[in-house]
Amino acid sequence: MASPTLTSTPHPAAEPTPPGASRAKDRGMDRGFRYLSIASGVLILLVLAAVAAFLVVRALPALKAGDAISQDVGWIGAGQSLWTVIGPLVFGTVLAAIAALAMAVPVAIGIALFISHYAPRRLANGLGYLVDLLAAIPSVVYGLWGVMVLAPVLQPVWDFLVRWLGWIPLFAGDSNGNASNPPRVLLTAALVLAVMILPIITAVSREVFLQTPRLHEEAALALGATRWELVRMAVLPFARSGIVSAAMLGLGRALGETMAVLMVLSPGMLYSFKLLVASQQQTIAANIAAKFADANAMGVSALIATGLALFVITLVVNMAARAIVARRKDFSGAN
Amino acid sequence: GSDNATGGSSAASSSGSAAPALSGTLNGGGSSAQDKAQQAWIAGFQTTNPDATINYTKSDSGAGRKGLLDGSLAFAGTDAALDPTKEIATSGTACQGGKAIDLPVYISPIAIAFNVPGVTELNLSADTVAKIFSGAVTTWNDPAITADNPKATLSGPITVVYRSDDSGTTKNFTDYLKKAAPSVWNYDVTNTFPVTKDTFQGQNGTSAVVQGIQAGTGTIGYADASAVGSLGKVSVKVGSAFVAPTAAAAAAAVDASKRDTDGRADNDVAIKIDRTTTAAGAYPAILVSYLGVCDTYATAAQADLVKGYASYVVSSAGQDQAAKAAGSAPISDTLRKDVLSAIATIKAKG
Amino acid sequence: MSQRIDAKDLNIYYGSFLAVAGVNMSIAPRSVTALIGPSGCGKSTFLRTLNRMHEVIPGARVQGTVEIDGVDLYGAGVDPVAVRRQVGMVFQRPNPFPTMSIAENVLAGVRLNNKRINKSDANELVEASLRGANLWNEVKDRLDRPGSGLSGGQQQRLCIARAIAVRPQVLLMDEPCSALDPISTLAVEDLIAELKSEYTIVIVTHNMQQAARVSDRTGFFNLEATGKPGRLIEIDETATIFSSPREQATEDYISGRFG
Amino acid sequence: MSQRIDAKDLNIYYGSFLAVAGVNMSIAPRSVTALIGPSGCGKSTFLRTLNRMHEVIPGARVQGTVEIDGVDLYGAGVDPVAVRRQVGMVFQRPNPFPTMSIAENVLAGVRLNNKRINKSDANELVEASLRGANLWNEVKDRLDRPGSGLSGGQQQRLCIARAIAVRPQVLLMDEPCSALDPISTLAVEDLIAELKSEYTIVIVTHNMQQAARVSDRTGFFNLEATGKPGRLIEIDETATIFSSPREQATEDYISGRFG
Amino acid sequence: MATLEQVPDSTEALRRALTQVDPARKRKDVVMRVLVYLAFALAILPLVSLIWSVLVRGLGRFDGYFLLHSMRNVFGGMDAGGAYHAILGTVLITGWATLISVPIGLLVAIYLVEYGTGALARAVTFFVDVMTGIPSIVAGLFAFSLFYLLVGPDSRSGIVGAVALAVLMVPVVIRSSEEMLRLVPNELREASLALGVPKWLTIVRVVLRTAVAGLTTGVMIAIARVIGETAPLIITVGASNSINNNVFSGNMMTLPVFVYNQYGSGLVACTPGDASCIPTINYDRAWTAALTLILLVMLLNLVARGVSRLFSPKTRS
Ligand SMILES: Nc1ncnc2c1ncn2[C@@H]1O[C@H](COP(=O)(O)OP(=O)(O)OP(=O)(O)O)[C@@H](O)[C@H]1O
Ligand SMILES: Nc1ncnc2c1ncn2[C@@H]1O[C@H](COP(=O)(O)OP(=O)(O)OP(=O)(O)O)[C@@H](O)[C@H]1O
Ligand SMILES: [Mg+2]
Ligand SMILES: [Mg+2]
Repeated sequence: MASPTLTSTPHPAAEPTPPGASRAKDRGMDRGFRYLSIASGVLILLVLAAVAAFLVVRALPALKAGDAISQDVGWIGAGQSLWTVIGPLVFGTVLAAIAALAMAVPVAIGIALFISHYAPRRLANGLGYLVDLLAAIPSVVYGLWGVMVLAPVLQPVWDFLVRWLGWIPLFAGDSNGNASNPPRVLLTAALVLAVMILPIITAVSREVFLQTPRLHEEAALALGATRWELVRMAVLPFARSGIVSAAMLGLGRALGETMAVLMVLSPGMLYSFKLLVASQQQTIAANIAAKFADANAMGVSALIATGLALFVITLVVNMAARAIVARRKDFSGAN
Repeated sequence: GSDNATGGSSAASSSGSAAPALSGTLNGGGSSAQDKAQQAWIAGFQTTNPDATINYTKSDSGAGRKGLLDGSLAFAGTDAALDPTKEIATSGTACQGGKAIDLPVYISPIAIAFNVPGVTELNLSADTVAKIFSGAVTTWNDPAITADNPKATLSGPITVVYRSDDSGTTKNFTDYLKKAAPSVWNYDVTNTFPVTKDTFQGQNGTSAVVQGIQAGTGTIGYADASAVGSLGKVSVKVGSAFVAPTAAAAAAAVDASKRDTDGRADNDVAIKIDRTTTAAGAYPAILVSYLGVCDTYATAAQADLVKGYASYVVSSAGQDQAAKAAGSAPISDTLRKDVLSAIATIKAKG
Repeated sequence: MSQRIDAKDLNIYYGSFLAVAGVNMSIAPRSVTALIGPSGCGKSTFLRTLNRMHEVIPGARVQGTVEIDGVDLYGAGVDPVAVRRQVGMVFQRPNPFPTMSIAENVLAGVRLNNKRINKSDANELVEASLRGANLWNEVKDRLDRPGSGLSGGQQQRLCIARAIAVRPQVLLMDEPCSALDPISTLAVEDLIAELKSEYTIVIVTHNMQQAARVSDRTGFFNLEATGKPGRLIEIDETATIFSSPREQATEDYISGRFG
Repeated sequence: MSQRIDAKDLNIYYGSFLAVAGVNMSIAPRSVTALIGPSGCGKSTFLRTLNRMHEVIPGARVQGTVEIDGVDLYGAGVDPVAVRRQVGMVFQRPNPFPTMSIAENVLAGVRLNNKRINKSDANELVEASLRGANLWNEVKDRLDRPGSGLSGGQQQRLCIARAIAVRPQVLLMDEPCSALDPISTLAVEDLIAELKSEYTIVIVTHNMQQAARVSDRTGFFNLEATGKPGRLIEIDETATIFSSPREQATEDYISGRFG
Repeated sequence: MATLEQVPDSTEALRRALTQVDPARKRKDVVMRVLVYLAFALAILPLVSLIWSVLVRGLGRFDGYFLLHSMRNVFGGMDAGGAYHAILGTVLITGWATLISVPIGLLVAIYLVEYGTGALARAVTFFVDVMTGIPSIVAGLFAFSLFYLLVGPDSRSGIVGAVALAVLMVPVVIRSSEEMLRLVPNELREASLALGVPKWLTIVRVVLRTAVAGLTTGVMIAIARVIGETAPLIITVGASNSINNNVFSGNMMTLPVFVYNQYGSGLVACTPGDASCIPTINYDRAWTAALTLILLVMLLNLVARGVSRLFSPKTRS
């Protein structure tokens, strides 16, 4: 107990207001640290504003150019303006993303349920890790795999779809009545996208499923519910909004994905619902990557304008996703 | 890590050349058709000049010309000569008060490649090619095709694979179709392939086109002959014979063509390709690709580097290197003389 | 409607951890049995073995037998899903399904087996169950409102209504009042007294006064030290346990010397 | 080492919610004061105002004065950091720093403040504090092992050692035994009895037997209804409170009629 | 009430009631179980196929030579060339992106968890979420435009790419750090504050120290998220065949762009009989580089796990 720092404890009466230099320094550090962290928070807002501002500024020339733009930008046809090409691009982007979502969501829910409520606990962690691994694979590798391994496998499947389900507009064939060969079609790209967004949807829904209050699960079980009835009674209703937001997050990812689409899809600029015919649609992100290298000043401006459109779309989707689920309460409450 | 990937030693390979080795970095870019040849030239040039680094960013001709004109590239690879009024006239800023010039360095046939099971040889007339690529002929057993290929068993729908990005290859190919099959081909000559049909597939870049042709069945498309690999190549009707896209046939077509002098300076070497030639053994669907350079550079070092590199590219050693790597046709000695004298005019500012 | 329960030589494990050891207990039909003991002694664990809810926890298992009217719940061929219909359960914290209305909550268990229960039967059942849980008068005007809008005590009685709607033989309650205010607690205690005439009831409580108030018999669980298994120290008439327990530990516990 | 504490007209708010109202209390030096009352009546809230830990919660604030030997803790220029060095605190759940060894945990109050302390002083301080917390013999061979490896009761005593290592004037304890088993509880209760000779101790407990065992004086908090503020109903000698309280509410509470 | 099943009135009836569940319910349970298992199998299929393809096609060239040599002077079908320059570029650019984003991200997380209240904190939280959704190509465009204004048209360099990646990384770092900081029990903060430790020291010495394992994992996750980005790097960094270790000037190669470029180079036209020429060399290199990239990501994962194990507080007994 002979420590000098401790024995120097001042007399009680004087103590609660010790003026010492070190206290003043501590207070200064306290304030400095606080301001530093607040400044970082503000910086984030500024960065986001800057992203939007730069995009708008660089997009303005193309937006103002009207149909004169087609003289400068090769991929905009004569007499067309930026607006006439943004339309099909937005259409293609949304169509690809929705097709991907439609394939990914049911499977992702299945996987998430498997991990959260069906697989033996010990297995579940490992399996969860395996699915997370899918998320860690770079998109360019997906592109490579999609175009060189997956596409050849899909050809007979797409042929089959056109043959038997061709009466559904989505699965209509080309004017020869076939699925395009090779299958560089939207559905192939969407399938690769679906595999890519699977992990994120799975991860979020798994998280939500695992958060189903034990109380509700036990209530269902105690009423004599089977595993599936438990899921339907307690898990799914509880997780509904979580699933929606997971899907929206996946949608956001799919909207912005570039390489896989660039490598897999044969592009076109049409408002076409044909998923199995090539050269019908193109996505904004892939179009930027494809056209950016050889764009002149106006071309870059036009591409940035499409990028702005993409930014706005993903913004809306993500905001919607966040709005649907009120953010989880703080974990950290004490007492 | 090592930049010496080929295991060569710089001393050994520079022993032959008497000229002092150059140094510095040169950024070029553009035509993807030239890419394979450029890689070969860069390798050869860097071996003799180990302190020099040449970067060639493959994108497309438009990007190369754009880069040259906005000063971000020191040289461009372009499949079409610079436009005298639109481009050369505005090159003053980027070229330090001088102007941009064209140097033809790479002559290559554009192969019309196909992938039809069991068929290795295909003969087509220019009209038939134009019909296929305009969508007028949609099946392989169309009489227009079978007439020229009595022995082949052809059937099934045709999938046309084209370049979806802006490309000099497309421009040369559509130029060929317009001039050689004027009655069938009604489209303008453009960098962007003009026909869209739901049996056509656009692909982004030369190799994607080739990949697309290869991955499908009943496909046909056009690409620089150097890139098509083992795919079947169409022999086109010239005069009364069918000519395959070989280097020699391409050289013959260039020999049959004249220089383009419209509004161009003497040191601007452009070629007006004669697509309708009937010279024996000439393959007119060719692409003449240029090195776009400035005739004035900011520093002597840069000017020397450009001159050194361009000279190496057109030298017979360089042309052989390219022929080996990319299957291109070496330029003729007459043309080489013109190009070398154009290169000699490149200088530093001031 | 009510059955006799016999637990014999029951050992209850979480994985390799023996949580409760050697329980022998007989519970008479139409009676209320209270289980008391310090925290962690295994009251909840034991209770959950009576309707095989214990198995829901990964790695949890049971040795020994639990018989209801002579049928071993853990015997071959017995389906846990069916067991839980016969032995209902009410939990510490009220847990109505938040996405369902009050009426739907009551019918939740019935709907599982009988999808197409017709409307008037359903209404009858809802009313009967809610009356049984002493809740009918308070909620009859808002049967289609969410169950989560009720007060804690009402929610707990709703959960009891839901449990008795499937007409179980036995009703298990794990500290049903510990999250409730005194008034709600009273309401539930009254309800237990009424239900006794129809069901066999086992209730876990940490409140000795409550045990004394509601139960016919009381069992005392204890554990020697953390890590050791909990044991049933003694079980007897409630009056006996609180006035003259046989064991010293019981006396120490009820006189507040620990826990 | 110990001080007198006077709370005067203390109103405690969470934002605009008045959690505790009008507390007047005097605490003698070198005594143990126990605070009891039903859940949510504001015992913890009041305790935390005694070392300005209350302020840590966003929006929380205080009206009135708390004086330690006549110095108002909430007076102008008083640094909360300095206050907390004078008034130590032990929490409901033992919370040793998981990244530190036992010895480091004891020294945390010194070390975290970036104070230099030489090795032998440090060793002395560790031993003295652990002896003070009745823990020395149990852990002296493993001072460099993680503190989280100890049993709950040992962890709690480690936290007490950590608190007394900075030599506070007053020691506040918020239900220090509620997460402990009976044996650990006893050890901590014994410790409190010893510490009393050096420190002024205020302890919150939900266990009335414990209050009766350890404290000299007992204060009873209550609240009329949820949403209303908690109030100090009465404070008196412990013996008096448990034998003949002045207020009916107190009597109801200690006889187990609610809570 | 007539619709309810019979009340068992004997042991036999009870036994029946305890052993029989409505077969329709049983069937449905089984069907759903099969579907759920199937969904999982369906997800594992592409993963296995992908890993298998990459291994089978990439292992052939995966050796020391490939890892330690660049592509300088390599052309045509030459059996030469490696990805050293691309690995270096990826490491440098991601490293810089990390250097930029981690301090900012960590400070913002600290702000949100320890200080944030009111409108600013809500705005930051919301816009961080929004930022998570920025498409990578848009981030690339942003960095490109920014440096275009600052440096001019010839702005391509590693640092531009690093800025683009940092824009993508920051929200991930914030999210995961925030989560990790919130996991630090308030009890520890209070324990420290109650000892008279000022808040900033509490944050630095207790909160960050306790969370350090989780924080590292979060950073690794963020790195893994951007290390495979291709499109923004094509726009901002370009490509090169030679080693360039200066992120502030000149094109650089990165592994994903290397994969894409090699794929884009396509088949080589070899003169028949030329044994030194490999027609598929470009695809081979693409697959090997893809394998390298995946291994790099897995390595990061392993490092993260190791670090997390090393630093994680010893859990309560
Ligand atoms: N899910 C579980 N996994 C492992 N051990 C458990 C689990 N649940 C409880 N235990 C252990 O089993 C023992 C008995 O716990 P149980 O919850 O049955 O006690 P209890 O008497 O109900 O206590 P309380 O009064 O606190 O509810 C304890 O040691 C506990 O730690
Ligand atoms: N962080 C907080 N924010 C807002 N209100 C709070 C907070 N903490 C406690 N309260 C409220 O203040 C009142 C008093 O709570 P406090 O925790 O002091 O009660 P307590 O007597 O300690 O109860 P217990 O015995 O359960 O610990 C309660 O109404 C509670 O809801
Ligand atoms: Mg319990
Ligand atoms: Mg409290």
